[in-house]
Amino acid sequence: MTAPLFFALLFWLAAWGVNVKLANAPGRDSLGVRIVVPLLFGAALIVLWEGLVRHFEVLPVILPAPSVVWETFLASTEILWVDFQQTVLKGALRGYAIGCAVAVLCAIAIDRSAFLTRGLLPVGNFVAALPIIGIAPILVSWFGFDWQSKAAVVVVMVFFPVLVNTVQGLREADAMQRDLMRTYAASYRQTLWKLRLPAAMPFVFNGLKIATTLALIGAIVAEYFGSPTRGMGFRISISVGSLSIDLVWAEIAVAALAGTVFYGLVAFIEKRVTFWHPTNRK
Amino acid sequence: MRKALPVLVVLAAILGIWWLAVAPMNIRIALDGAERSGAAVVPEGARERQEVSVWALMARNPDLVPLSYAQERPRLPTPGQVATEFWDTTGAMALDGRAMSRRSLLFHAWITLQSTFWGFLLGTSLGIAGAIGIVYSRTLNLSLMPWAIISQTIPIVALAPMIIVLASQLGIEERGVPKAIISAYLCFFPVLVGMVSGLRSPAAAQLDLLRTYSATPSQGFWKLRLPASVPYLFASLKVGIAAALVGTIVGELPTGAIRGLGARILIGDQFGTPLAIWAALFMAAILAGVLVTFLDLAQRVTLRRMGLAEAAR
Amino acid sequence: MGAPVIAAEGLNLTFQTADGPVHALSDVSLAIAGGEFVSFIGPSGCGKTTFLRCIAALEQPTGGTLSVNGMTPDAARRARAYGYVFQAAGLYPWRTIGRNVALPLEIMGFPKDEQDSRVARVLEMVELTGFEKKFPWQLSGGMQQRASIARALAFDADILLMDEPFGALDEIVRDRLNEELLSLWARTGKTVCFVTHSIPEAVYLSTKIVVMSPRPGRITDVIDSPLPKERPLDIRDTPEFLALAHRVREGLRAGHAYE
Amino acid sequence: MGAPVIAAEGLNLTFQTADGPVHALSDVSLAIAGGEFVSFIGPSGCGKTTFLRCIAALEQPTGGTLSVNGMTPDAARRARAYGYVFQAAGLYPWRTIGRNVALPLEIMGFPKDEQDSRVARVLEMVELTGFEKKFPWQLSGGMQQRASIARALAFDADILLMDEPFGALDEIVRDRLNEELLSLWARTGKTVCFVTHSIPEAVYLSTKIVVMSPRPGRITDVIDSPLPKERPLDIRDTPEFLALAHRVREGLRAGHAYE
Amino acid sequence: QDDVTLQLKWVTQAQFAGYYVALENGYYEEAGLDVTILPGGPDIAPTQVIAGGGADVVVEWMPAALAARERGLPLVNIAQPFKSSGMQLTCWGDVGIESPDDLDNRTLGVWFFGNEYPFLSWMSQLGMATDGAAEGSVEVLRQGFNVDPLLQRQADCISTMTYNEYWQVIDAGVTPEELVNFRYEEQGVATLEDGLYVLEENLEDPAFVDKMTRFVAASMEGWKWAEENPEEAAMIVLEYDETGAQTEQHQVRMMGEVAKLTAGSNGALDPADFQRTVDTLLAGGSDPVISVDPGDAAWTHVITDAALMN
Ligand SMILES: Nc1ncnc2c1ncn2[C@@H]1O[C@H](COP(=O)(O)OP(=O)(O)OP(=O)(O)O)[C@@H](O)[C@H]1O
Ligand SMILES: Nc1ncnc2c1ncn2[C@@H]1O[C@H](COP(=O)(O)OP(=O)(O)OP(=O)(O)O)[C@@H](O)[C@H]1O
Ligand SMILES: Cc1ncc(C[n+]2csc(CCO)c2C)c(N)n1
Ligand SMILES: [Mg+2]
Ligand SMILES: [Mg+2]
Repeated sequence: MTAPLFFALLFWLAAWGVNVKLANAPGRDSLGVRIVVPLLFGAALIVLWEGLVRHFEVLPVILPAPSVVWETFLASTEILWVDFQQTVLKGALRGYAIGCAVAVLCAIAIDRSAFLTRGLLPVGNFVAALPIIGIAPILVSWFGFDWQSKAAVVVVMVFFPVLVNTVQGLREADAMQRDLMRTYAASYRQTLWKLRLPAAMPFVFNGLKIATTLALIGAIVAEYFGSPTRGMGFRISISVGSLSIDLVWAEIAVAALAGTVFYGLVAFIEKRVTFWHPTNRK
Repeated sequence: MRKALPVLVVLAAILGIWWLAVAPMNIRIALDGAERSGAAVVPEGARERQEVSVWALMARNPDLVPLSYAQERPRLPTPGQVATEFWDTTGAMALDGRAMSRRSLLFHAWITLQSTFWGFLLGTSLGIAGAIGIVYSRTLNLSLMPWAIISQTIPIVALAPMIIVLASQLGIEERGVPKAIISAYLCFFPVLVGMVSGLRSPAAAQLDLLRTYSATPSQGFWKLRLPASVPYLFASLKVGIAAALVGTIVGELPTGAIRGLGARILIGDQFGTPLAIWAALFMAAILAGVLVTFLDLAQRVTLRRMGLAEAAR
Repeated sequence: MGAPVIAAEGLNLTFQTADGPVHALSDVSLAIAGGEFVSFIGPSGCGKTTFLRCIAALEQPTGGTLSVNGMTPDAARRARAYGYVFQAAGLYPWRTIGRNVALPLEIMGFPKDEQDSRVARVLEMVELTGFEKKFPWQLSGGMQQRASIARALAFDADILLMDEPFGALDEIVRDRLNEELLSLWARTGKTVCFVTHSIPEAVYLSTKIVVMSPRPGRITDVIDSPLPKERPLDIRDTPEFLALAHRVREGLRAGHAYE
Repeated sequence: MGAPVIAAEGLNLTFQTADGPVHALSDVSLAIAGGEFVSFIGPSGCGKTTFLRCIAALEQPTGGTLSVNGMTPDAARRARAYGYVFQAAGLYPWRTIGRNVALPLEIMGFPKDEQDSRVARVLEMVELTGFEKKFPWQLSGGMQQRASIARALAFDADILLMDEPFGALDEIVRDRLNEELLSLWARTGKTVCFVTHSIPEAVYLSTKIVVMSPRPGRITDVIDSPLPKERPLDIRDTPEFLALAHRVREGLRAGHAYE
Repeated sequence: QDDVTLQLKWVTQAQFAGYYVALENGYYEEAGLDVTILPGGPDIAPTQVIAGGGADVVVEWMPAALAARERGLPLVNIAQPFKSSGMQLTCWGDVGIESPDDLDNRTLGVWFFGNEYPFLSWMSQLGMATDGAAEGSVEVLRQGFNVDPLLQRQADCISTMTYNEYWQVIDAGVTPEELVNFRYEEQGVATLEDGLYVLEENLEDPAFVDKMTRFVAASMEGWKWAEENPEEAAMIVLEYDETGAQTEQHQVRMMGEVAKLTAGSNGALDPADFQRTVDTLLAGGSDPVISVDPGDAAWTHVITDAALMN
């Protein structure tokens, strides 16, 4: 066994040991442990990766070592930032915002008609299960090369999960709570604002969380079918072509980071908004 | 019937909107074509028309609007065109006895289905194993769960070429394997999440009951946690199979367009035959529908057998 | 006692279900005068809830007539004649106790400062002053139930409909709430319809006890209580009380087939 | 009466929670002889469940001693000394009634034919013969609760721990089950620890009533019942019964601080 | 029988007819080779595949191969069946483009994935920047795999191959008169396309050299046959197209056009062409593909010499 691999395995074992200790110690539910344990786990994975790459002398054009990726990352922050703006800020976020807003509004509109709800829910459920990603080439040809087509792909991808979840959520207020509103002779709008929307929030956020990961993947894949000369999908694709696999990994790291932050943000807002839900009560 | 009617109405509405959208979507290329073959088009010249909105073009060339519905390479095909193309590459070929010819969508659906199946199998096994690990080990719970979420934010397409190369380094030449791996990658997450909630679904009192019997952990798993998780399992399997299908198609798009629906979509794009893309998309939709319906049936049968179907009501 | 506030004549209600029709109420006639405290008691499924829901216009009878304050139940609902207290407190978990109690006031468009003063007043009535800012789940079951009573009282409806409001509480808390409810009723003079499973509770609280029996749901006995309006808790150990309880139990047993 | 089957001496249990320690049990001493029927009554949160869970070794006391059959509770648990009946029937919905009752037998490795004969026997005891093949949801709440009692009886544990088993049932069904439980106890001679919120229930069933009070959970009164072993339902209208009930109520009220 | 795996640069089409013909007509078998042909795709970099050991020999364009070489993956050109470049920029005539100078301030579709280098060289030669439509600069789009951007006028010009995309534009109903083509050959920025590349280290193994010699000889035989029998060759290609989406008409025409590009090559790389490619790439604008002349190590005649002997 070579030194790098030996060290990597050792680090792995040590990290695992520490994690086992931490996870079963009295303070195991503290925020600190919740952050440190996964970080240590991730660090161990990266060290193991580095060790394996060094030990087997894997060609950097196939799988670069994390250290190399890190150097590339530092050296290419400008490119990464440009790509991040194009793909995440313009394509994914705008598409996400539009798609989610339209889906929630549609859900509210549909919800007034029991007939529409009964018709659209199965259809929506079905469409949500479809490989929508396949329409990326069509939407790129419809909406052009810039972020608009990426946003369009994202809109279509996030629309149905959010719609279905919201419609589901709007039905969530239980019969007794609705009856209560009836005994007050409350109007439709009052019932919607004061009861059904708040009660739907856990479901809406469930949809919104699913949508975050879809948004990023959609925006990146759509760039494969045409893009300006910037964007994460663009960069990943051309970097594979020129064997700059280290840059590919740097982009992947940015995507994962952006995706995690995005997801975390939505989850954070969810905790704020649905503080009252049993899963969030302290 | 009471259930089907609203769905049919919604589907009819969707078809109607689609059909109406064909005219504005295709009017430009329709007018370009008409002009080339000598028809009088207002305004003249493709470049000049670029400046005019599609609605104005339709209003000023009412006679030529029907041409939008008869384009060979439409931006948006009519439902009829898609249906015809779909039938030509499936049913018609099957009637000819060429169902499994390479030109038949059935053949490609079969290829995609196989990868989906293996990916689903692999992803589900990983998801279930992961869930068991997470439920039974605090350490795994704390370390794995955040990374499972992060793993889903990685653009899997970016990994596709590397998966191919790594697979071939490990001596796997078959290109179906990378597809199945990508498919499994997307499939495992919903199964993991669903099974974690499923395995954790037994109430504290149910667990305590087993403790009063001083049951072993494995008895607790087989007699309580596993059966209790079955409804969750099926719910996540349905999401998982859909994800596996998406994964396979994403895997087929860029990684060596050889066979499968994703490859058809890619080739349809490359050779400018939109009808082929649409037909492949419909095939993918049908495949998804069939797979989910199949699991839904399996769910109903299993839950009824287990007496859980009515209990849930 | 004047004209009946609630008058049911030959009321029928049949639910159409997948397993065939369910006769929830069959030929129910009852007159309730203003200011009465009426308890409904009967085994599970005998239609107590259904009858209350009919009064509140949450359910549409399939036969017979029902009038409330001389109008249809639905007109009475629009005139906001009811305060309804459900078995579970049913507070909205995303609103504080204060805002939960203010909910009907918001809906009925009371001005903000009147909302505040009314909330303060009814919370005091149910002894929850100081808990305005808490969320429902931070309170015990008994406190939640009192908050839901406060909510029903806030807009001063004449008729209080209460469907097993104390069913989920333990006996001691329940005793306490019973005492309070009684004094509240005595103070405000509201008409109260009260569903319960507990014989002592029914006897302790009511001026009139309606005993029901299932399949189909009908009234088997209506007992006017001879107990005085002033009722300390240990009235429950008096022979009058016990006799009344015995009569209710017999009425129940008669109508009750073992499942 | 021989040596106590369950003996607690100065038992303490403090839960460490986010809001600071909760004293669920404080200095609880109690001896229960073989064959006794002991009821625990007290307001919500006074530690009744916690005490039962300590006996069943589901909770670890933080102070004092507790012995069951002369061993530690955990050793007794391993020796399968307990049948535990929870408030909710807690039947596994994917098992038929028969297989639910067989669950402890499977786990304890009884041979198949003995499982069958035992299931048949205990189902007969609780009058559920013929329902083996039904799923729980096909039975009423009372029947489910009887099945869960059958499950606890199936493996013939000496000690039956019952935590509000009838809390969710209506009064009439409850009466019936009380009667049955009593005759079952008389027949089998098991030691029963029974938690309830209902004073009549406690008085009707028990040879010994333990009254508890909260914050911190402790025993305020232990009442040995003078009632005969043979108890028809209308014993509840006798003066002895009422006196006993009165004493329990007073004990409860004394220990009960308004929430 | 020796195993050989060939990784193509793109999907199965007449662009690679010679190899499919050699396979179908048994030329490989006669040479004692068991050849597996792997089609490419948008995300398949032949260079990466060969680095990972997924192929013995790849079809690649020289710019990408030289770029890989600079990144530490020593690829060597062992044969060059394509003599001339088929790449061109196809523009609408009606927007007023007649000469390369008219490209100023236009939107142009370009292929990336290692295929953009000739374009960048050309632009730097024209003194045009590529950072957005403006005076003295062009807006560059990464075009996808189809010609829609031109048809829908999202771009004024797009990259096409003489044997493929150009004809798709024509098939869409556009007449050749409406179009203006700038061939890279004619602009003096052509780079060598579709050569065969192997890993340098493998060439030290005489057995491998022998295997490749037989492979190149058989492949060239295939190419020759394909040039002479374009229709049959196209049918063979169709036979091997597993997607079943290619059309006969298109492949026959493609074969005809490809034959024009392979004409004049006996398989051996012309060092002058090599040098022209290197010079073009070295001139490649602000961010050139290769920064140093790779020298003659990047190609060898050893295999073609031996192959052409017999
Ligand atoms: N919406 C409904 N659809 C069909 N049947 C119903 C409906 N609501 C109630 N029922 C049936 O009507 C009968 C009376 O129900 P109701 O809820 O009024 O009984 P209850 O006396 O309140 O019982 P409990 O004490 O259990 O609350 C029952 O058999 C019940 O199953
Ligand atoms: N696992 C636990 N962690 C923290 N506190 C607990 C836990 N279990 C019980 N408690 C607290 O201990 C006290 C006693 O609880 P216990 O469940 O024994 O009461 P109880 O008498 O059974 O009440 P109830 O009649 O409501 O069932 C309560 O204040 C309760 O909140
Ligand atoms: C991602 C990607 N984009 C463009 C090309 C360009 N290309 C090289 S050969 C060829 C076939 C020509 O008909 C094409 C289109 C590629 N290989 N990969
Ligand atoms: Mg009811
Ligand atoms: Mg308890």
